[in-house]
Amino acid sequence: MTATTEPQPSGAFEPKIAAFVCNWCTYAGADLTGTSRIKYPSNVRVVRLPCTGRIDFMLLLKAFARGSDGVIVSGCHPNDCHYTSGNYHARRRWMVFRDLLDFTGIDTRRVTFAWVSAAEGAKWAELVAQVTEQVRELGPHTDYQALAAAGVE
Amino acid sequence: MLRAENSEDTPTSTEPHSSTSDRTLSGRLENAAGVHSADCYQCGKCTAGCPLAAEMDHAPSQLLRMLQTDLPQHEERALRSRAIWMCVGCQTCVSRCPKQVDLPRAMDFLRQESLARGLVNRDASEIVAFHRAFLDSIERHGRVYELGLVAGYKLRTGHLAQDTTLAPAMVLKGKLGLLPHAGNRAAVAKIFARARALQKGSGQ
Amino acid sequence: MKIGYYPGCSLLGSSRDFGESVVAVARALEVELVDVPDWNCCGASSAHAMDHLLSVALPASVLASAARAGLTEVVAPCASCFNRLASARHAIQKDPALRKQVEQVLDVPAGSLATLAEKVRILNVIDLLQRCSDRIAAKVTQPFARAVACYYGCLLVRPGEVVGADRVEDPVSMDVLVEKAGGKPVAWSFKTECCGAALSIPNTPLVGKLGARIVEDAAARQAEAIVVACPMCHSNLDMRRGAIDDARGKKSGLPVLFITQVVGLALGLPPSELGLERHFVPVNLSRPAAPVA
Amino acid sequence: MSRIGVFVCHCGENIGGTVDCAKVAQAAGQLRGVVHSVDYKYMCSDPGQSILKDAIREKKLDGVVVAACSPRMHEPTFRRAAEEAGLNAFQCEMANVREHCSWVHEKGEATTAKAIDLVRIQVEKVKRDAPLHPIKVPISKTALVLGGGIAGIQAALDIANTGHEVILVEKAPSIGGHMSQLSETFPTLDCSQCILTPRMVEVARHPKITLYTYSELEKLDGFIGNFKATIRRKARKIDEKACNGCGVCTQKCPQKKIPDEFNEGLSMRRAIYVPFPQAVPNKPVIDTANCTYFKTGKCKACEKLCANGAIRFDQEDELIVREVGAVVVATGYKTMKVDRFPEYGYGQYPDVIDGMKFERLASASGPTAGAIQRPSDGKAPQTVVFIACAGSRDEQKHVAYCSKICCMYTAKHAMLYKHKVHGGKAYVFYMDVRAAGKSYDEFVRRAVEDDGVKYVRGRVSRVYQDGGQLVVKGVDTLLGGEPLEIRADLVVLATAVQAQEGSEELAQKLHVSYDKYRFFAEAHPKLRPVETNTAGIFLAGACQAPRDIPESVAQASGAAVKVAALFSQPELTREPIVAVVDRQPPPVFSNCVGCLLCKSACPYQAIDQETIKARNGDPIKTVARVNPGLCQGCGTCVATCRTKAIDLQGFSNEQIFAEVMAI
Repeated sequence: MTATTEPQPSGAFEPKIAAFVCNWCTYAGADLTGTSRIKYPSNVRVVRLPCTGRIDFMLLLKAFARGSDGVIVSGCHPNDCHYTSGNYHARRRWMVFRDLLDFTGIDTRRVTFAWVSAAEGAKWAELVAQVTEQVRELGPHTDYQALAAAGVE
Repeated sequence: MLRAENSEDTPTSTEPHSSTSDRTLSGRLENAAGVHSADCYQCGKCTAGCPLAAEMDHAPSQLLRMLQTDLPQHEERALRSRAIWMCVGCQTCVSRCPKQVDLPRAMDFLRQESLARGLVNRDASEIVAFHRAFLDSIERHGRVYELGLVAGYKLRTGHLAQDTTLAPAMVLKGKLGLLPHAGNRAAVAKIFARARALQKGSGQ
Repeated sequence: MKIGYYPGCSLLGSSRDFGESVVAVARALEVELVDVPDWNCCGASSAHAMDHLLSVALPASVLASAARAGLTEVVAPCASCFNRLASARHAIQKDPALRKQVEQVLDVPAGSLATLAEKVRILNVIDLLQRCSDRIAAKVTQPFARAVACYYGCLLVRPGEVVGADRVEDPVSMDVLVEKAGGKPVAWSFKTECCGAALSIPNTPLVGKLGARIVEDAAARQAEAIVVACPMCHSNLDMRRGAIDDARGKKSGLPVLFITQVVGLALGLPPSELGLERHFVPVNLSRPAAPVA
Repeated sequence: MSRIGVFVCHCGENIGGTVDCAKVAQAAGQLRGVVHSVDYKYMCSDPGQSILKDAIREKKLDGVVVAACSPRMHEPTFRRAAEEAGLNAFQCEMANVREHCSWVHEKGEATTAKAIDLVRIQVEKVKRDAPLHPIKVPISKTALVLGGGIAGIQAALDIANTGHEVILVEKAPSIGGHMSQLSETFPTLDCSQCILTPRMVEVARHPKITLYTYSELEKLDGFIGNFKATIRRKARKIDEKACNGCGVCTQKCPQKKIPDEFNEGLSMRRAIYVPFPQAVPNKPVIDTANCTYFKTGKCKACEKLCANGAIRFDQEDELIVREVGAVVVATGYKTMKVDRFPEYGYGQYPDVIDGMKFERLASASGPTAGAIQRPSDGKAPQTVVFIACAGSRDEQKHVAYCSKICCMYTAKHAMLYKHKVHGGKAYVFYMDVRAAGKSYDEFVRRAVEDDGVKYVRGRVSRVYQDGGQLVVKGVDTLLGGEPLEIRADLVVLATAVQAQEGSEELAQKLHVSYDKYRFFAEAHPKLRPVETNTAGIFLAGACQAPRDIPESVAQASGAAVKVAALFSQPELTREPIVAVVDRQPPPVFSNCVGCLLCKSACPYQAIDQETIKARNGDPIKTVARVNPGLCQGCGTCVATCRTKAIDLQGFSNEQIFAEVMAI
């Protein structure tokens, strides 16, 4: 797999953030950020899913394994899920998964769970900026790759 | 999905307020006191409820209007007004304001600005004299020494005969102490001095 | 019950009657008032008009002194002091930049005022009496069975989010206390209209004009007294009655009592302990109470 | 080996101004499986689409990625184009390099690099796209209309007149809504009931309309074309078939001190009542909360008097389940109550009333037979103050929006008052007069110029009682802010229009969006004003925003056309984004172990179980089964499945993991 390397003009660490978002709220909210021309850091790569309920949390581990330094999971606000209750399932699963993540040694601060509605374009920009900053402070996530390189995976 | 809203081309502004330049009076008001005069849509509810509006040369809502145009002649009219000295800060306006424009806070700001620029309305000299005498009394005694306050006010205004009938009665009823009561004078004097120094330093 | 006490300047001077009644009633209700050590003037009606920083720094100095003395609650019977203390507390909490300036002015370590608002709560005299309302009801010996108009003025109710008043346009907390003391509060329309406040000295006729409408409405509702909880309201309605009478073109003998005086009378305290003889409009209580419908 | 084509759109300067599109196309060309990549100024234009179609044909592409705007914008466009060129529509993906890239980042290498990443992610996805085929589903050609006000009545009649069945559900005992309470209507001053009642009767008589009054929607399941509506018919305690509407019971009921809702509390009604004489249906209802029999177990006067034996004290609520293909929501609005205004007396002054009460005072069928009498003492008020924007445009205490109808009805009220009380004075305190409708401004000017209504520009600060009068403390801002006190006998507040009671719960039942004021949200503020975000559910009238009668009627007709267009199709096509359960040849048959965790997670009851049987009919294995008609494609089941035996078409595990691998 060819991966484009992040340009690092100043040599500073530019984290790579994977975002798993639902189609109806957060994806639409991020579209609104665009139509409103609100600027935010370019570090995020969005994976569109129908609903946060669709998120298999193994995807997060895979993202870390493939070199992401941080992850955002974002969907509709409670009670506002396009599919009634998918976001609740996601939240419940995240509660369980967080402990597992902790157990695997991944700093849980690298994962941010948020609600961003279709109307919250500005909030999406803030979220990305804030997560990028936080992950930048945490530094590159290398443990998993190191393990993978050592053949543990 | 709910609370949603139709996205596509709803304009969203990230900056709540556009101009907060210190060059205009409205900008200074916003920077110094956090009051955004453009929020006012001139409904007049403040004026309608103001106990003193009838006595003012300009209605409270008109004073805000003078700040909304950002024109020097209007700004000066506001600072020269008697109205800013009539406000007693009863807070009726802001408590009913549909936009919660903090007019009493704006009045405080305009008074201080008017004093600083030497634009105080001539009719307001009694009120200014009273406030000066009040603050002097605090600075000197740490607390308000009422007989001293009244004496100071009279000296500043020349209204020597005012309330002369009331004062003896007050003394008789024990309501006017002839001697200042004890307070922490030195500490208070220092508060005044430091506040003065701080504000001079910041150019206010 | 032990509670911090900030009398403020006027309760020791022009409103000694209020101060005396507060102290007497507190004693009767077994509330121990502890003076805030070395308190200074709050700046009241003048500081905010001339100098915003000073208008926060002066009350902040009082609060800081109370906090140093370990007082978690301070009662400020004067409505003006109460409002300034509460406003300063609010401003320091909301505006960290201002807080830093105030810390410089008070010459206290940076950040030391950050938790001031959590440390000290401010009560007005109505708050204090409300706490004791059961005790008041139990100790009433001479019910104050008169129709009264409770006048709240501005500073006890506005701005609502700073002072935490019950109903901004039609407060009832004082009416409830009057009922506890055996009185009959009347429904009237000027509970929260301004009396002219500090314009009393520089513009007496105006204060007379504003007070006239208040006295007019209270009298029209058959009130036998106006009850207040603010020294400024009291002096504007009592001491300035001459100006009010001039504005109305007729004389009125409607007395103005502090809520503490009403409660004190109901508790059977002698009028002299409550400062009643210091009023300009005589409080003539020998006359029989008018029948209340 | 895949044959993928990548098409990079400049969107004029929108993308091209920030992202180096040529470089993106070039980088895409290097990706494994990509056999063709180009950039073009406007991919969505006709020539742009031709480039895509020609490439699919000429290069024999088996997947395409269009790097352009959001898929929420143009995915249907490009999928259609791909299909026209012979590619399966679901083998076309979009990389969102506009909303998620060029519009939100600065021009520079990092932004172009991100665009390349976004393309690579979609290339990995499209490689794994399976050809999918739209699902056909039948349509139940019956419409459900919720709310029997003017909007619901209009929608029901319009749909029924196209020959389709309509079920009209109204929660009150009669249809008619707020319009039936109005006196005259602006700007023509024609009598509201005179124009409304014929429509109400038409609804009752229409062979295609089934009317359920005193009923509410309990539950709505299913999806466009195939909803299942559960309707609760509240017990009237009357046998509607037996009752002939003679009205004896409503005249003889001894319990007669109940404030009459229809007259806004200005008169009293009985415990068994018909809301108003022209009610449809003209059948009474027993108000069990106030009925003496229900409170004490004694009375039954109505039962004794009813010649037809139509009283049914033991009648229970009834649940009716009907299949419907579309829903029109026309549940209307409510107005803010006067007790919400501390400065206007907390609702304690009887002579401070709201606009709806004034309508009843002015109505010929109202409690005063149209005479303007103030509630406190029944006298004709000599001075009336109307206060506009009571609660509206007051973001601090109430609502920030303009309620839209108040300027007009206030002008009408003032005019009616001037017509009815000769020599009376009418003042209107206003901030702006918003009269932008056909003949609207002329109407307001008539009030001022011909009828002598005094308009004063300024908001009222306070209203208080003094003697038998009300003192209105206002201001004339046109006189430089002059405080103005008016002594009035009656004050009418034009209180804000608000979303109907229970809107939030209804929205959740219907799965439609609502705004922060709980008005239902249209799918697009300009181009899809009567649709909601949920297919098959449409909006009419003031449930969406403050609306006057002409607008409500127009919108209702619009919603009706949408329903008729839907019903004109023989069947519906749906996107095949649905879950599928793994099936494979023996001996495995399926990875599914039949735990049915997916079933419990599914919000749509789309999953049940089936038994795989041997040829001889012996059961081999019990597995989950997805009903593609019910499945909405959320994928919650996929994330729940422990054996990875259920997958979502279009967002399969393989596709999404490939995307993540490409990040």
